[in-house]
Amino acid sequence: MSDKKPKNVFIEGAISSEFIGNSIAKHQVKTNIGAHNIFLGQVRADNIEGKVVSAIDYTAYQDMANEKFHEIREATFEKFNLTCMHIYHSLGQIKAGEICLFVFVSSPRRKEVFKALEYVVEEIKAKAPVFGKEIFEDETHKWKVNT
Amino acid sequence: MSDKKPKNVFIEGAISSEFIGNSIAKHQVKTNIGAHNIFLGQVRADNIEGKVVSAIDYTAYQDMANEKFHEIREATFEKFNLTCMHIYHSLGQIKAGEICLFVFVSSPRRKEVFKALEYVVEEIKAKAPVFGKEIFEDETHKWKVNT
Amino acid sequence: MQLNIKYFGLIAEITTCTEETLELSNATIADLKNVLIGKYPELNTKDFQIAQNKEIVSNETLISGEELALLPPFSGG
Amino acid sequence: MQLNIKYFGLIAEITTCTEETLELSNATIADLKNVLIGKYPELNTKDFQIAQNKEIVSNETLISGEELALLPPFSGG
Repeated sequence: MSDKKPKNVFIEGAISSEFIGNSIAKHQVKTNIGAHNIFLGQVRADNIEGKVVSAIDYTAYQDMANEKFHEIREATFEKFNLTCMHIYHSLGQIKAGEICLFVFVSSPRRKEVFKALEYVVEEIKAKAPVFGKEIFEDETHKWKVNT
Repeated sequence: MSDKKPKNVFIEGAISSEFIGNSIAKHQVKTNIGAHNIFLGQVRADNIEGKVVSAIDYTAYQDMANEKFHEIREATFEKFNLTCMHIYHSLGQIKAGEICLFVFVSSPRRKEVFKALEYVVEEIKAKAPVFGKEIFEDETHKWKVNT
Repeated sequence: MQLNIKYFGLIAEITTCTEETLELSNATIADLKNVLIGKYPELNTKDFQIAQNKEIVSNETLISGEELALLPPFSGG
Repeated sequence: MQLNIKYFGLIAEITTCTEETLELSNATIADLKNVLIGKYPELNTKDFQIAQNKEIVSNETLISGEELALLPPFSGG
């Protein structure tokens, strides 16, 4: 169940819990699924040298990122026995406590979803040209680097 | 953040997508969390020797199961750096496509949640005295065994 | 000594009850199994574990008289 | 040959623009880097990769004239 054209993975603003709930609900007609695994990235109010992060402002090289997300999708369907997969990433200013990344994989069997989800998330972190600017409460900022 | 008394993990009936969405929403005040990982078990309409599963009827040795869930929680907090963890399991008749298990772990960092979630789910499958009776469309049944 | 024994899942189908009391003294789990298989011969063909006080115990364990349960293979989640 | 170059994140802060065109012929990625560091000396102190046609390329790659982009370290998710 992989599609051949890159979709747009980006959402303007935070990913709401209702959006996630609705996405789960849509899978209840797929009665060959036995296991779902969901990763959510949430913006942390990190304390960096005495200043607290109040939000992250996300920008991306969108065309390249959507291609990379598509390649990651295709590679994941090759490697693991998945029924479906969804990826959403926020753009713009996401406040501490809000969700900026939503990755959702489903399979008949649980062993597959654990391996697949970790693979997808690590690939996104490594290969998607997305840039997070940590905004502090005093409105200064620092560019984030994935570790 | 582990509590010392066993909680009741069981919910009568299926776990709704709204319940899951609300549970996610409640974590947005915890701004030290950077990563959530959620496992959902969904009832499969398996075809077993020509008959299709329409539901699973779950029963449990509830007192022992709640103690085991509690021991699993404690061991997981010992092993991994988690901010919080929630486990819910359905009792009663859960139709194909509905959700019967919801495990939710959160941590400042993503590496922890992947390891912790798989550990918790495997421990539940192996140690919780919960019994699933697969009900076929013709109302015959077969007792499920975890693999 | 009076034992309170709980049955679950497939096992409760065989015993046709979910709980009963039995009289048995100075016994091990193996002794209890023999008594139960005598009463319900079909148990002999089934996989099950026994929990005493909510912990799985082995054949050699002495029965202390508290809560006992016959548990078929687990299938949670 | 006219090159269309995009800048992102920290790099766009240094160049103070998100896109510009440059004239450069028969050049490699290394040549482009030299030109850009000449124009924006602060780039010399920063980590970045270059993508051509949405693929990361190395210093030896010949510039084909299509879409180029300077990408600071990724920090998605």
